[in-house]
Amino acid sequence: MAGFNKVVSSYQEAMAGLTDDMTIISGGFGLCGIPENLIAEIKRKGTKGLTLVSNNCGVDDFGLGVLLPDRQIKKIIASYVGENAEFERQMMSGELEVELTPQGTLAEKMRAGGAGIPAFYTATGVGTPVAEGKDERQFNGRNYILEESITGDFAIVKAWKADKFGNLVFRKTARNFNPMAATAGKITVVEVEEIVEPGALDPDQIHTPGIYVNRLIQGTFEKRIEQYTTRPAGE
Amino acid sequence: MAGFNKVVSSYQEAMAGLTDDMTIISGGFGLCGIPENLIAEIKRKGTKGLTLVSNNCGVDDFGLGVLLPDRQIKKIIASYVGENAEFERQMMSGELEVELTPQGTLAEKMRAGGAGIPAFYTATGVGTPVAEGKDERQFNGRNYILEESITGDFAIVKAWKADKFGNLVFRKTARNFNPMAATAGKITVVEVEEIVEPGALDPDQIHTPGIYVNRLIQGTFEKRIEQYTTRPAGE
Amino acid sequence: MALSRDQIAQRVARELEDGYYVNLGIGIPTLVANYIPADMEVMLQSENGLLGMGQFPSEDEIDADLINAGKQTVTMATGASIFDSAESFAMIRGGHIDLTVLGAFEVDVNGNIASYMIPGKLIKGMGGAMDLVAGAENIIVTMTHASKYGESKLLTNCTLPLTGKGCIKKVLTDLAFIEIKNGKFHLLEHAPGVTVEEIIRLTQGELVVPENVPEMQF
Amino acid sequence: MALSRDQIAQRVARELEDGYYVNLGIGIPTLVANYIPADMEVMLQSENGLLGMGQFPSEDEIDADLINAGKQTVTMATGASIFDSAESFAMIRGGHIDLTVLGAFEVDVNGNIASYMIPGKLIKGMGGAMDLVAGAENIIVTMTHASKYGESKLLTNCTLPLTGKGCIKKVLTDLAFIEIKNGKFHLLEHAPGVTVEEIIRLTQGELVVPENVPEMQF
Repeated sequence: MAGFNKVVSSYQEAMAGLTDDMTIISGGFGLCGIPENLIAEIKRKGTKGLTLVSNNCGVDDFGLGVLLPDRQIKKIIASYVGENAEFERQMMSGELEVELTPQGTLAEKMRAGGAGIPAFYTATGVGTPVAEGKDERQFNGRNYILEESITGDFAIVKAWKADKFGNLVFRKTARNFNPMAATAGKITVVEVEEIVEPGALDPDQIHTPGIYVNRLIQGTFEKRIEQYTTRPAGE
Repeated sequence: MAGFNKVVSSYQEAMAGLTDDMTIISGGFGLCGIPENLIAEIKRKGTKGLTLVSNNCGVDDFGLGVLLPDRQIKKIIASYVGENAEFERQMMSGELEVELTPQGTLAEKMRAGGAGIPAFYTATGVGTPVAEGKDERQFNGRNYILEESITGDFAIVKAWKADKFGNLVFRKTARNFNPMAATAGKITVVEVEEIVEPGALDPDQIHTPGIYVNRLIQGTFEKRIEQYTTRPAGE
Repeated sequence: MALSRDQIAQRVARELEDGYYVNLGIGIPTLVANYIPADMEVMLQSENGLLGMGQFPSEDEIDADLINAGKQTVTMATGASIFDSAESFAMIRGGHIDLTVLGAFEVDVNGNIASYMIPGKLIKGMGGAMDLVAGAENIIVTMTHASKYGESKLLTNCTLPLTGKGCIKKVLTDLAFIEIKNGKFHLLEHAPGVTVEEIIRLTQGELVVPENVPEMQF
Repeated sequence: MALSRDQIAQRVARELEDGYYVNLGIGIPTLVANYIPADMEVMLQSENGLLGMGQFPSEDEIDADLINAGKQTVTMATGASIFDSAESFAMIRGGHIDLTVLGAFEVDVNGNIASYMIPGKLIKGMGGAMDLVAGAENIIVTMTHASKYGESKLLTNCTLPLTGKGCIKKVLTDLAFIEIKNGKFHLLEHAPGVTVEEIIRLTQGELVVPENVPEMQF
């Protein structure tokens, strides 16, 4: 009897059921708080024709960028991309479809997807290329466009700690898109640095309740830093 | 120089600027997590013609119910009401306007108000009296109605702890509507059980960032229990 | 003989599955918690912001900051989590709850439900019920089959203001377990000691009765 | 003489007020943080989920889990809070930020701004810029007044795809501080050593020049 124990024993098991042409929603901002090992498993599996929903697409050899060389990504919905050469090449040649979405709209689309809200109005993007083809409407004298929510066949999430029931705690700005992604996957897979027993986390301090989590695995993480900035010693 | 210190020294100061015919959004569920003393101050002030947005309207002598005898409330937007005789009397006689709103829609309306989202679609209420006069639209073959957001001239909130910058932590189910209310007031006033120095709260564990809070006051609370239910000893 | 409130709850509990997240409404649905099989883990959601509702508190555990959606003092189960009302209804509206059990005044053959208002008489509001019926895939309505005056509550068309439209597929009454599909009621089980004839007599909406109607098991 | 990047930042900093919550974009806006007056408290928001951004870390404070929106390692100031991206943009979209400073390629007399895309050349995306310009009441755009080829960036109509429509009221360039209202640019201040004639020459959109144009103070 499994009860609420969401822990799986391998990355293969974690991503089981992922097939070609599925949609995956990923947490992470830049290389911070990305589900490194779940991405690596998708690369290993060689799944193709994927639609990725993620704020960014990693760099050439890390993050979602590793799915580019084997042309695993068909389309990406993101707010800021092109931090790697192969991405630019595939985008410019038309091999990779890119749907640029404002960062806040992207976050809200994921949240709405998980929350059963099919669409919402926002002022973001009014009068810009983002508004093309979208309903526009006034509220209190201001124009807003209608944005539809996003859900995925899978969501891949990186958290800091979890209990076995899948209750999640994130650490610092590695939280970013992860909580919304967690709510928006038909199957939500989470990798964490530490798994604790149920009851070990303060119920008041859980960022993502376990109800959103289907599979949980403990991993080790490289946590690559994109912009290594320091202040001079003694300042 | 005040900087980010939101602490005020009296309840009069906390509710200064509240005038007749304003809209107030209140946190709380039943009598749990209600801003007891801020409500008492509104009673003391005698402000009239108020529109209240709150999940419930208290009981005869506690919670928002105390604003009924002096006819301070013109209209209430709530999901569940009538737990007190005076409320029923005023509603039935037409002295009090009541806009019944599904609980989840109410919570989302407050959140949307604070988040700059003027309206969202929900399946809640389709085909019911709640849908009357509202836009209806299909997404993926299902019908949804358009619900508009709510903001208030004031929001009144009860939290457990706060630092002086107004970063808030709630306790157990006294959280309920308070975080959304906090985001949706032009002036958000918060009363808490304990005020600590900035830096004393873990930044990862703050439920409501101080940016939403305008005024902060420490109070003492009765915390009345509505349904006192226990299990037999030894069970 | 018609089922007691506890027997209704007991039968509903047989629909539970291990690992289910469940929202139980006020009244009979609340009693379902007493019949969760011992070899099964079920987590109760309370829409005021608690996942993992525990039993009622002992006198010295009472905490005014910890109540359920019925405003009763409760405790937390191991592995519980607390969240705000917007998150709670994101969970509900987003279809993350595996089973919702709630009461009703009336249901009809099209899966409509009326449960929150009797015009001119009871106008307390819908609370979270409209969100629950709109958000859940799997809902069981519990109610008495007919009023004490013998008026059926299983109708061709609901007469009271609706809580939700076309969202109910299963009804458990004191007389029968009924499925709603293709615009008809379908009799699945009869309560022990209750005849199929009595169920037919007290069901106003069209009722499909198979040749063999099994007796309810507990 | 045209202002340096640091001087632009320094002038922007004079628009700060005590108790302001501020979002600073990448590039020149980031430098504004270096010129916050010592007698003033200002809290910096980073849209990846941090309110209360501190200085860069020392070598031994570096934390891969703590970056800003420019993906640089940072620290937290006292009283900081962390939240997810949806909450971060709720804050931005809901108008809770007191001042937003960001760069641009072009602005025009109607307050339109183009800052995220040069078709066929630079297609990296808008990041949070569209949300920031749509959500903020008080925005200062910082940029050079003209390209290195002398082409004005203050136009009658933006030529590049817009980031936002009708949302910019203040522009601080290396030559001037300019207000946008009623479909015109209005010259508020000139940079030290920069003549009003030069500003007029390098401003393509209609520019209203008052009789006395004060020199910028730092």
